[in-house]
Amino acid sequence: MTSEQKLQAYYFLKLNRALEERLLSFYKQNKVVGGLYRSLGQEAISIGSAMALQPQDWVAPLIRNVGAFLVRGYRPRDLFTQYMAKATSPTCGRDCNTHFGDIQRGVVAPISMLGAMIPVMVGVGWGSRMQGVDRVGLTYIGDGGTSTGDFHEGLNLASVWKAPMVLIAEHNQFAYSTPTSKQMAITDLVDRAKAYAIPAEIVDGNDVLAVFAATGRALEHARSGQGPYFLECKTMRMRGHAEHDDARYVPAELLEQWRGKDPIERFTRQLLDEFGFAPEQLSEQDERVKVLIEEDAEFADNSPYPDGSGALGGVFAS
Amino acid sequence: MTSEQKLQAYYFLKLNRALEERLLSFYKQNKVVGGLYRSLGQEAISIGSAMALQPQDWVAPLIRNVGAFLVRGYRPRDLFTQYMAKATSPTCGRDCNTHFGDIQRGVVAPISMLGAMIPVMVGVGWGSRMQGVDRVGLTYIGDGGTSTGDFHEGLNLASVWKAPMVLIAEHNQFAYSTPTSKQMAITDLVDRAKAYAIPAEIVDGNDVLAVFAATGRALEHARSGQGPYFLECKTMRMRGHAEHDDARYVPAELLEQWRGKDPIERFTRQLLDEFGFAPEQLSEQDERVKVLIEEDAEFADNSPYPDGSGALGGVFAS
Amino acid sequence: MITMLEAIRQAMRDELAADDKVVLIGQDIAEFGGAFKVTQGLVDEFGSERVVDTPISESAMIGAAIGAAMVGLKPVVEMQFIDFLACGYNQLVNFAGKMRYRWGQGASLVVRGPCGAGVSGSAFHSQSPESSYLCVPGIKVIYPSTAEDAYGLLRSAIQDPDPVLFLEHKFLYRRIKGEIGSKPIPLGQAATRRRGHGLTVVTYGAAVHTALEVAEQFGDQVEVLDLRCLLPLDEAAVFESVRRTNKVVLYHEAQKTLGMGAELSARISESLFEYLDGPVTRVAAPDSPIPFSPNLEKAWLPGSEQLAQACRQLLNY
Amino acid sequence: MITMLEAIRQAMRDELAADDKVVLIGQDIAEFGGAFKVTQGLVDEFGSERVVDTPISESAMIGAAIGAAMVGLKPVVEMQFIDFLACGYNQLVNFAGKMRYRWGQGASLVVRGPCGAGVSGSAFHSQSPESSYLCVPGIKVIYPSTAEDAYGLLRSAIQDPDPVLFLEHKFLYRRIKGEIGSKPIPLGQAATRRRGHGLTVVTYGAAVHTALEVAEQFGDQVEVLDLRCLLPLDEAAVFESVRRTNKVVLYHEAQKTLGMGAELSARISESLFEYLDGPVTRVAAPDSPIPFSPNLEKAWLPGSEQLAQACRQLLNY
Ligand SMILES: Cc1ncc(C[n+]2csc(CCOP(=O)(O)OP(=O)(O)O)c2C)c(N)n1
Ligand SMILES: Cc1ncc(C[n+]2csc(CCOP(=O)(O)OP(=O)(O)O)c2C)c(N)n1
Ligand SMILES: [Mg+2]
Ligand SMILES: [Mg+2]
Repeated sequence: MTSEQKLQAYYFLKLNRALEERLLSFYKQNKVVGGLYRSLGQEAISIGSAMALQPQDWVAPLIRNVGAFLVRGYRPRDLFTQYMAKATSPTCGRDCNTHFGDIQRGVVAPISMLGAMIPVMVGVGWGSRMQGVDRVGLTYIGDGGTSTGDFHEGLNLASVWKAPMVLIAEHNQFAYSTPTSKQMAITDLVDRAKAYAIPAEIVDGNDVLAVFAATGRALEHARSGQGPYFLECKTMRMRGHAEHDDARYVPAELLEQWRGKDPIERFTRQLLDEFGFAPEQLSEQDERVKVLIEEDAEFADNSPYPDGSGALGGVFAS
Repeated sequence: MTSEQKLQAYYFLKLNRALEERLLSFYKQNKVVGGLYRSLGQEAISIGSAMALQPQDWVAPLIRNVGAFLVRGYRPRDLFTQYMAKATSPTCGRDCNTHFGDIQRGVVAPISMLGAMIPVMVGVGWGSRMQGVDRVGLTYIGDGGTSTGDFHEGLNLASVWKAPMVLIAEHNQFAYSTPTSKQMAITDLVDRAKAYAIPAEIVDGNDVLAVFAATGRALEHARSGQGPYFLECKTMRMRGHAEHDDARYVPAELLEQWRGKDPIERFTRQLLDEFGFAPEQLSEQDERVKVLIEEDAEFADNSPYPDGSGALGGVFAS
Repeated sequence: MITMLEAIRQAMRDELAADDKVVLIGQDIAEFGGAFKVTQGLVDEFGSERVVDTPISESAMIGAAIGAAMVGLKPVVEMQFIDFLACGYNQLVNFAGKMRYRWGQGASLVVRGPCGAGVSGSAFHSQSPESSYLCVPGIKVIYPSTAEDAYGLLRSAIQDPDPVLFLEHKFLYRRIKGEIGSKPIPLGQAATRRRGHGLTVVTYGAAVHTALEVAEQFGDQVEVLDLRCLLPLDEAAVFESVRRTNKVVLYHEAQKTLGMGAELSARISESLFEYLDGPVTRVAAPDSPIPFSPNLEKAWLPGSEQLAQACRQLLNY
Repeated sequence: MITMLEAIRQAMRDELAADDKVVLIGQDIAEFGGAFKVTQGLVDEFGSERVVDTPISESAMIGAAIGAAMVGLKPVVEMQFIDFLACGYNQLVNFAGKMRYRWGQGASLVVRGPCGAGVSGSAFHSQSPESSYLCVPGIKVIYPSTAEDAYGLLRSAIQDPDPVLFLEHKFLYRRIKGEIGSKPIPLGQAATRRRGHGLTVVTYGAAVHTALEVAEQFGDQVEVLDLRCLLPLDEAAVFESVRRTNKVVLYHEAQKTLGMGAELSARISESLFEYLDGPVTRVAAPDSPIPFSPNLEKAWLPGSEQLAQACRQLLNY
């Protein structure tokens, strides 16, 4: 990362976290419709990986990949209004939380069924190459999501077609309440990639620089025609599955252990101690974050709900 | 294998092949309804593996596992009548070819969707253990079938549940017209098993003794509570996908190369040269085969077709 | 008085206690008690051998349940949301549903889970999937509207020798309370929830409650028949009622096209042509995904106003 | 005169030639030409970049087609048998079908393949899956009965901006011949195959041919309307005909319960109540898997005798 990128990464990390903290207050005020899903402790993965994308690349974020939306140019208001079911949301209130996207921006809206994005992003990469377009498709999967049939079919197809596609597996130790040990008999998700001869790396998911660098390598590999690439980002889900889940099934020591590895604190220390940024440079970014969050929170809060007439139509083009 | 078992294996191998040869004449006489799927060159896999089962174990044969039915006590007539759509078939004409089974005999009828048997046999093994019953579930999959979502979900579940289950992958180089190289980016199916930490072995699928021994080890492993086991039997499909397929996509040299490895010729030579059986001992078995095939062929040929009234009812128990 | 959710749990508890072949299979259903806490506490009572967590593998869950059923267990599979059953569609429809017809061996298993809209679950946590499983052979479909029925019908479903899809409207889980019995309720019997002589509203699931509300407005005009089971279907009860009232509104939350209403309408037309004093009328959801935002969802849902208008129109016909 | 199979191939050939965004995806469809040889030769004409083999992964095939559609391709996915689409059910129904409504982006793709019974394919190579995809929103369903329609409708399907399921009755592949046009036929227009004034048989797919045979027996009594497209549905044509004949038989090969006949019956009842001179009648397959042995299959199939009897009965009503 250049210095500029480092500041940018810092900005996005803080924006991601501030956004979710603001969402949390909305949630407590009963202004969030449905559950609130946090990426607390995992922000470096979405931001490091999305920052490695080229403009022409595409990404399909899942529910904890708020950061990828931000890097791709979406504003906090887009997430606020989605979560708050407002008429001004990217889906005009038709769908929830991170279920939005835009072909123009190369962002694919996920469906809830885990694993389903993988074959779709294989098609995005493969279909682009068919048309002579240099484009890699990036998507994410949780440890739990690797147990789905679509994970297997998608990666196998990607490997056979040598599709320019990168899959980032966020190994955050839990799938809802299910620890990885009850989800699979292996301990490293990279072992899944052996079934497809897809090159795979384990990455420290709490290190935004490591994620950025690894994703860069992965994208390069995919872009060069050598086929898909698999990254396992080790991390920890620092909240419940959603805010309504108190996650008492998570051992306290495990949480404690990971609390010391917070990706934002860590990167902040690095910026100051290792890379010689001045505290003011960071607080400048903090200020930008604060202003934007407040502006967008207000926008969302003041936005109207859609009226019922928006419910109908639009299933088919004509 | 004991001497007795060796003779038995010889008998079943010859029975399997003779059965299909007889089916082929029926097919040429237009007496087979639908396609005829051969196991030519792969007989050692079904027979070696099924012979390793204990009586209480269960097996779910696929379309090329005619031999497993025979070892489990089904008669050639059962296959003849199934293929000929006769009223006397195990399904009374309701389903085709190897689509039959019987809980009493521990044989599960397959559905056509490849991969689907795997989770089901996981359930058979797991469900038996739940009830304190010592029973392993055995099933098969083709190289092509390993690309299905059910293969992945089933094996992953088996590994997490440590289900007493054995999967035999018949790597016969083709899935219909698709060579393994267009089906997957790996060359050995055992690499698939790494995704689940399931112990796996490559076996010479044209060596009935090797298959028997390996399946024995696999069943023992599963039976002892250590979970599933995966065997890759390398072999070659020596005919088209079905008899209507002339398989011109198969390189002639490949076929030529494998013709020298015929599992029955090879085992016959072993029996005579290595294990000291007398030619008469084998011709005695050949005679048994001949008599049974003729008796059952006649039975099937003379059997009536079901009349239409058999089409209705039986969807639910009541 | 217990909630429908508790009634469902009690049915499983009683079946687990009565028959050691009954096992529960699902994601996060053991210690965690399930996403909706339906199975809460059952692992403590019956052990982790009988209340079993699974990976996120709907197809393998159904497949394994089929295999377990073959060896004599009676598996009850929870879908975290019934929408995810779409990922196990092949196993349920092609394996479980066709087994008995093909080779005489059935699979005694239940797939159950929360369905239905009204809680801003959006497109993938709100679907009413009954049509998808009724338009293929071999799957029984149960859809209770009361705590009592949820209890009694689930017990019957678990004891049933064939595959049963048991649909639990999530909107009712904690909103509906009732006394439950202690016995199974036989499958295939509709219940008249309100008597009327002007027309019959045939409905099921959460829609029953809306129908009863609406019926109130019409004095003794509107009869409300709760199907309770969609397959086996109590056609006789539907026909008996329509023969008396001569008019019928078919009311459900699922998509209108090829919904249960279509099938009932066709059967009524075929059998009761001469009894009908007005067009068989459907009130059901539009043929679109389910929107998220409350106003949109409300507009999407076939609500009391729509039903009342259909009743009014038909009564005046 | 070419067969329906050749017409389907020609439609793909013409679309491949006209639009370089069109690609074919399927198992064994390239060099091998597909299990039924529908795509034979196309790989030689258009190259292995545009006629692409896949592993046995129906879900990934549909998923990849969705992704490819998003980046501007127009994928045509062959199912070796349409029954195997059950393994890709979630991708088609939940991803492709709901995209446009949810976030405004549709997937222009076709899933096509052989369906239907009559060739002793047994339970997993004979199904008529239309109901499974009509009872959820977002999937268009086309079901041609002639070579000409197969050609013209497939071209329209490929050009269509939304997901289309294109059903090819395997019994017709080589049994039906016809002249084909050179242009797409717009979706959503039924065709009157025979005029009559006593009743209308509404049908589609292979059943059209049986209906025409049966209609012959009744002189100028029986009108035969071929839907051609099930969604978009030409409701106007159905209504127009029934308004004239006042009686209708709904005839299809798919399971009766929640079949297309149920939906049509409901719509006719709702809209044409006062025009009906006899009960709306369905002739369709029993609610069971499809048996293998020819006699059984014949008894299972809703055949000409059943249809003739239904017509007789209704004409005499
Ligand atoms: C096919 C499918 N089954 C079940 C669910 C319900 N579900 C939503 S999130 C979740 C846990 C996901 O765990 P993981 O993949 O590890 O992602 P994480 O939440 O840890 O980021 C489950 C089971 C789903 N979304 N899709
Ligand atoms: C899910 C699914 N998709 C497609 C098919 C059609 N089909 C039947 S056999 C076959 C090839 C199978 O190849 P493989 O698994 O290698 O087994 P083999 O025939 O070589 O024994 C295919 C594609 C199927 N049966 N199931
Ligand atoms: Mg996780
Ligand atoms: Mg093979």
